[in-house]
Amino acid sequence: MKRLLKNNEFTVAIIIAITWLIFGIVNPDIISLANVYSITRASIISATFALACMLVIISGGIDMSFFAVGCVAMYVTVKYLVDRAMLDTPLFLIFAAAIIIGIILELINWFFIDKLNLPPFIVTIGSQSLYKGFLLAFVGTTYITTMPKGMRKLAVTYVSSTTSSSGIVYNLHFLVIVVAAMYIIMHIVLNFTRFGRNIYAIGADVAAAQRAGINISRTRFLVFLIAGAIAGVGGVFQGTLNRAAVPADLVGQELLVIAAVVLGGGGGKQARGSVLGTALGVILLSLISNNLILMKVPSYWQQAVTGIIILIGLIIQSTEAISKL
Amino acid sequence: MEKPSEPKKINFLSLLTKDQDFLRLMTITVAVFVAMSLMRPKLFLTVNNFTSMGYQIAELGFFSLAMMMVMITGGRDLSMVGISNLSGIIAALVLHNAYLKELSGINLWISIAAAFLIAIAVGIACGLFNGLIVSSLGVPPMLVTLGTLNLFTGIGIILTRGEAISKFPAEFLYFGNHTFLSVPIPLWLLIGALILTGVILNKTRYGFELKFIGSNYIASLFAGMRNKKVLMRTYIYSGILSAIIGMEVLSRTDSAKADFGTNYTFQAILCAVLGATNPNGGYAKVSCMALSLVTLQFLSSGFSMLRLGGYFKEFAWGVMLLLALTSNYLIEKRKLKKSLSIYSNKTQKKSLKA
Amino acid sequence: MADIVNVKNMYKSFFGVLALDGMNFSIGEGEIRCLIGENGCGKSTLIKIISGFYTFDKGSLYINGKEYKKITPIESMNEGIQVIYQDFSLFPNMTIAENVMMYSSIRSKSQFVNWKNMKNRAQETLDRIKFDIDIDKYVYELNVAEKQMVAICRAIAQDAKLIIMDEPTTALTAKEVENLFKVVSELKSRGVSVLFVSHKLDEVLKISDSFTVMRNGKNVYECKDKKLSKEDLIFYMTGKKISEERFNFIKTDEKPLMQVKNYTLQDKFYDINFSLYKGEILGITGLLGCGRNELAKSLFGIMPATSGNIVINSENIGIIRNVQHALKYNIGYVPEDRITEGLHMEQTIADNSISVIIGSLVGKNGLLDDKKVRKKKQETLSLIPIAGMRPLNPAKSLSGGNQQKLVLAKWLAANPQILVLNSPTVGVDVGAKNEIHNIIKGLAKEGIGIIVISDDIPEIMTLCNRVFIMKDGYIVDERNIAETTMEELEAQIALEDSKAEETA
Amino acid sequence: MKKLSLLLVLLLTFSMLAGCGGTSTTPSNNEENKNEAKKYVIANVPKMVGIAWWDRMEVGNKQFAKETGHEVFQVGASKADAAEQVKVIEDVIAQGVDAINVIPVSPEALEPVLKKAMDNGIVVISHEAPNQENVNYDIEAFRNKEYGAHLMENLATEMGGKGGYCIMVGALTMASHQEWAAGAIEYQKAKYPDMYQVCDMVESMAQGGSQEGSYKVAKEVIASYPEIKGFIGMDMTNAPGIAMAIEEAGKAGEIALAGTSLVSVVRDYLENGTIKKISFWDPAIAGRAMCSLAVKVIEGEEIKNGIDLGVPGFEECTLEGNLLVGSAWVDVTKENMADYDF
Repeated sequence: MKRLLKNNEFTVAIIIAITWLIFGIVNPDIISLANVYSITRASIISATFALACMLVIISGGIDMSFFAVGCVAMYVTVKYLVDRAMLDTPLFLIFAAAIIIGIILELINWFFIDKLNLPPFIVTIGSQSLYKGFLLAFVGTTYITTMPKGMRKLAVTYVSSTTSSSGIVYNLHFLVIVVAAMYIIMHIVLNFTRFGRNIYAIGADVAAAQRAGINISRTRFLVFLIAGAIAGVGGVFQGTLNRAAVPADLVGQELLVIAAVVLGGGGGKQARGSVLGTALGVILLSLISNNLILMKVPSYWQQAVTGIIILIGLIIQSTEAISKL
Repeated sequence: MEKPSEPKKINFLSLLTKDQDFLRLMTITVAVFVAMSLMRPKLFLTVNNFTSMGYQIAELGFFSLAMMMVMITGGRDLSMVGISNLSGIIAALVLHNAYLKELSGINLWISIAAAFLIAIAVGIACGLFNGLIVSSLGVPPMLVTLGTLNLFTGIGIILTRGEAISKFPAEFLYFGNHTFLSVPIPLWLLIGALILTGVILNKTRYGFELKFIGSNYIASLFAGMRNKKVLMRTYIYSGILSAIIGMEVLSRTDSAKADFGTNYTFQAILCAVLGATNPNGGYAKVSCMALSLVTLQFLSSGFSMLRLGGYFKEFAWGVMLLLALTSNYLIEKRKLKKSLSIYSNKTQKKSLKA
Repeated sequence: MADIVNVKNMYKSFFGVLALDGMNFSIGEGEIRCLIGENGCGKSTLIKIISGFYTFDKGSLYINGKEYKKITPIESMNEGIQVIYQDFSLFPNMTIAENVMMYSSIRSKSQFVNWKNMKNRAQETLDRIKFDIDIDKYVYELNVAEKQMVAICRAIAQDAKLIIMDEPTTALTAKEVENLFKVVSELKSRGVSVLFVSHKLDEVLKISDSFTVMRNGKNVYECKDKKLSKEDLIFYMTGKKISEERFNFIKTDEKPLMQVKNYTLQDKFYDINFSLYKGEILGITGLLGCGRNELAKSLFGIMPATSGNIVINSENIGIIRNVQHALKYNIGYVPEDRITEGLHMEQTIADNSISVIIGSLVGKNGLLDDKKVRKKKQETLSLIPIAGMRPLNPAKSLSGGNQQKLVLAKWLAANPQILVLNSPTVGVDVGAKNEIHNIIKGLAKEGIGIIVISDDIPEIMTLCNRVFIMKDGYIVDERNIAETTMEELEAQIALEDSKAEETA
Repeated sequence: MKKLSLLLVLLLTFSMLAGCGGTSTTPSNNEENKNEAKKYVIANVPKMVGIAWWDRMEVGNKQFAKETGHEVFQVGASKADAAEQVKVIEDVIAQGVDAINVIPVSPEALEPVLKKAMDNGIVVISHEAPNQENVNYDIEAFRNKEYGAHLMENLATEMGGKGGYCIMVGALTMASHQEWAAGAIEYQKAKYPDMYQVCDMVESMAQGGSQEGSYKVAKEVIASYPEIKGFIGMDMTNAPGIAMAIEEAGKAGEIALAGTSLVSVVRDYLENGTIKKISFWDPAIAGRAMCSLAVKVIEGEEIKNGIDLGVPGFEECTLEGNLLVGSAWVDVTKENMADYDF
């Protein structure tokens, strides 16, 4: 029990429970299966990218470019297919192409960070600007709505649905399951494979990891490779759910995703980020930002309220941290 | 042995290496300047263009300075733009009133002065709020200021219902839209802010402590520095800079709105980092910042002249940042080799003696 | 006895700097060897070559009788060589079990982690050296001694034949050192060799079977028996005769400089009473966790006491509330940990030197007075000469001993009347240690009242004129150095400790 | 060295100051151009670049340039932000163009800089900013209130004149969206008393902008106010987001949708019937109209009521003060969508 209380994930879970409860008192609809479906659907994108971001953070770095990477991967792929009228391309090939592009872009980051030993924050700020600029300046700026058929089908694939008393249908989106699976796989990779443990090791202490015989460069290479792949997948998810390929759509909102990872206990000197924590962080932020209308918060007040809730969350977490001492 | 002369020589050498940041940036700046001048000589090398750049540079300049100061502590201030807009809005309420009442003469000037004071007071209050949370809770400043950005912007939206407040007395507009001694007033403001920040950073106790706290928080505590106070002051200073530029924007655009300049946060980080500020804290240089600003402005206006969209600019900024970093890496590497070989000569002599 | 490692006529240089200059070295099975030498003599290069992190230029390297032209870290580990670095190289974000099994798990080709198996094996290893702790604890929750035990367990877990320990006793208390030596003897009886790299000569003399002394990249002395005095060792290390004289205190003022009365910090220390005279060096010793650290910090206002009273120069000032308060009464504090608490490594040496007195350098116009700043920097840096330093280089460019001198210098600049020194020579090599001791004695002679907090008994013996022994937060004994011996003092501490165990 | 660096900074500052100083009279450049070939340089400054709407305007610009031989170019920031737009206009003024066609992000914020442009003898034409003061003319495809009312009419027809609806704007800070909304609400109150707003206007921007934001907000609105029967989406990205939310809630056909968008953006929803009708005006035509007007103004042609700008929808414009209004909105349904393939 004592260990549980010390646990960051547990703290976040409690914050979520309390927030949910308070929201539920104001509007009972918020505590319903329908709303769960709806929040999970709203979290798909940030959850996917948060996974990539978390991986990099655990390895001791930071990535500010994941949205740019995802957008480039998705847009370039879709544009290529649409321009050549290859709309029947199977879904897995689309994912494969986006993943490859994502990997290449993240490996450029890796090169600067690992090979040139440059600070990750600056490198990825630069590469974010570069990727986004490249996409819009040289690839295209148009909105593509004639998406490949596979993506269109994926967009309306649901696993389960529920109809609320007022006749509104809520669907559990198939991608929620995919994302959940990704989280589970990542959890297994991080906790039960040598590679996963090596990531934690280099995140905690590079010199010690080197002495332990861990190949730092290769581990980082794989980290960025996986992060790139996830970002590529996230990009395709974004295009799919949007049913349109919009260049550089999400770029500029990285900090919200990073905030989710950090809220979930990632980052910091101890590099104790966990998959569960990240998931909870994402859910917490989605919970806040997707229920304000249900809470009947006037639209003019929403931004201020979001700010206040983030601050309160931080304060609760920090008092937790203080009481730990 | 010629011992006395040796230290002097060494001092000079290490100074040179210290200032490599500056030289590198200078090279980039000159290169960009020459490139733009060659590509669009008739447009770029004109008085009009320089005046126009003079008007433009101040906003990013102020935000970058504010970001730089917070970065020295190892933090980031994402709420600057929010503070700037909020103080602009609150000052605008006062000024708009003055406009409606058609105040003139002394009454008008009193209300303009009041608007300035109120804006700065709002900046101080917001900065204080940030500083308090950051210094007392020990949570990552980036998250705190992300929260307060939402809060400050939100308050701005609540106050204005999202609409712009516009129409202010002409006397007030003068300050953002005219020149003094042929130099745009916003540029004077920026120069003032640069000098002031430079003085604060290099010539005051606060600046000294700021750099020390940024490079080692605990050791500063042990050296009797006033850590919390310094952190607090830094966020307040950032708030004041944001408030002043909020007033400048107010004057330049004759309006205040909750969502002006949202792009600046990111650009300011980029500019500060390009200007040799260490994002982990402890080191920054105002002269480098100034160069970085000028370079970005050259690029930005230059690209407009080349009729390339905003995205080319972003692309170029990214490329430039990475180039600067890489060159830094190469220089450091060479320096390391050199210093080691100097060292080797020395130890070999020593071992000969022994 | 077969040699585990045998190094012959080895050369290694970095960018033209000769680090190893014809080094010869060997260590046999079940041998406890001590490798000593001043900083920069090539010890760490030798270790890194043996453990595979550096290649060598010339010479030969035999490990377990097999010649290696080049050895990788993995090969070295496979040959049973384990290095325990000063920082232990543990991963704070992992549990003890995982840390203990980390290396073996990396070496085993398995790509998966079997937690149950790992825990079982870790527990077995811990049991082997009777180390009793919950293996699910995270390493960041452990204290230094526990961390070291974890590091040793990690080495044992891989059937190490040779364990190299870099400065193993630096952060340990006397009791813990004793414990460590028990473990080392245990290892020896199993045929494991141990190579100590240490500055603490007195301890080293006790445990080692043999010595190798290095200077300028070669071994200048090797000895297979214990008939070597500390003075001899120092001579071989430095090439100079260094003998430390005990501090000789002459009371100049009958009035105490500082009186500490009933000083108490709840849960840390209680009822501390003592007086400090001008020019006196007062030692405070005791085991880790006895409250000495907290007492030191509370005398400087970092951890303000909860009750008590301090009188300085007959002025009653109550509790020292914070650092600024301490500075007001000219109290200086040299912390234990230079890297995190003492210096600003990224800032220049010159700036570091004035970091304490920066407040006094503000001119009339509210700005720093450049002339004064420059003058002060020069003054401060000339207070304690540091050989070969460049004032505009960052502090991290200095060696450990010189860093400590810089810390001292920056405090001297503040003209303290009372200096609290917390373990002033941790991790500093013999030559520099001696220099620092002389500096401290010199300061006392100038009339500064000094409190030295240390668990290094020899250091206390040479530095102080009086010593207090703390236990469980109380001062339990006071001794006059002139009337006691090192053995007596050590016995006293150990005695207090065994009592504590009885009562516990 | 320190001194050297200081010197360099000073030098640079002075070179900049010197650049600013001196005589600021160099419009001679333009005059020369004029006499040479009577080819004008027109800068088009949209709210931002990189989205379909303004890309379409660029098409119109290019067409105009090709037809007339004048030089028209589009520059803009990568984000719809007033502060950035001011900077772009500063740059354009410094280049000494003959005319600026601007679509303000925030009309009020541009007044001072546009005044400066006009003081420099540059012709300024604005669009989507009927109250802009410091312009030669503002040209509108329609009256904002009428457009709002038109959207409401479309919605009401679909809803049968009954039930609750919700208005979504790109951002609460967008002036034209606010005006359309005001027009729509006014019209509804006067003509369809059985309709009502279920909630205040909502914005898609706060949720991350674009389509995803619109979708999330729409979904929340549907969940919060199950009785809702219709949406109006003002921003180009609102309609597809709302349509997606309606489809997912299983309410296609039950919840009506009217709004502004482009065919290329909502093609799917028009095809499958979730959206019956969208409205817009062709940015390309607006762009051409602006260029054409600019040239007329530069050449000193008299602008009077009923003027023909030579592009569809602007054949007979009404002039009110400096506001020139055409009748260029277009309704697109499944049937005629092929005609507006952009």
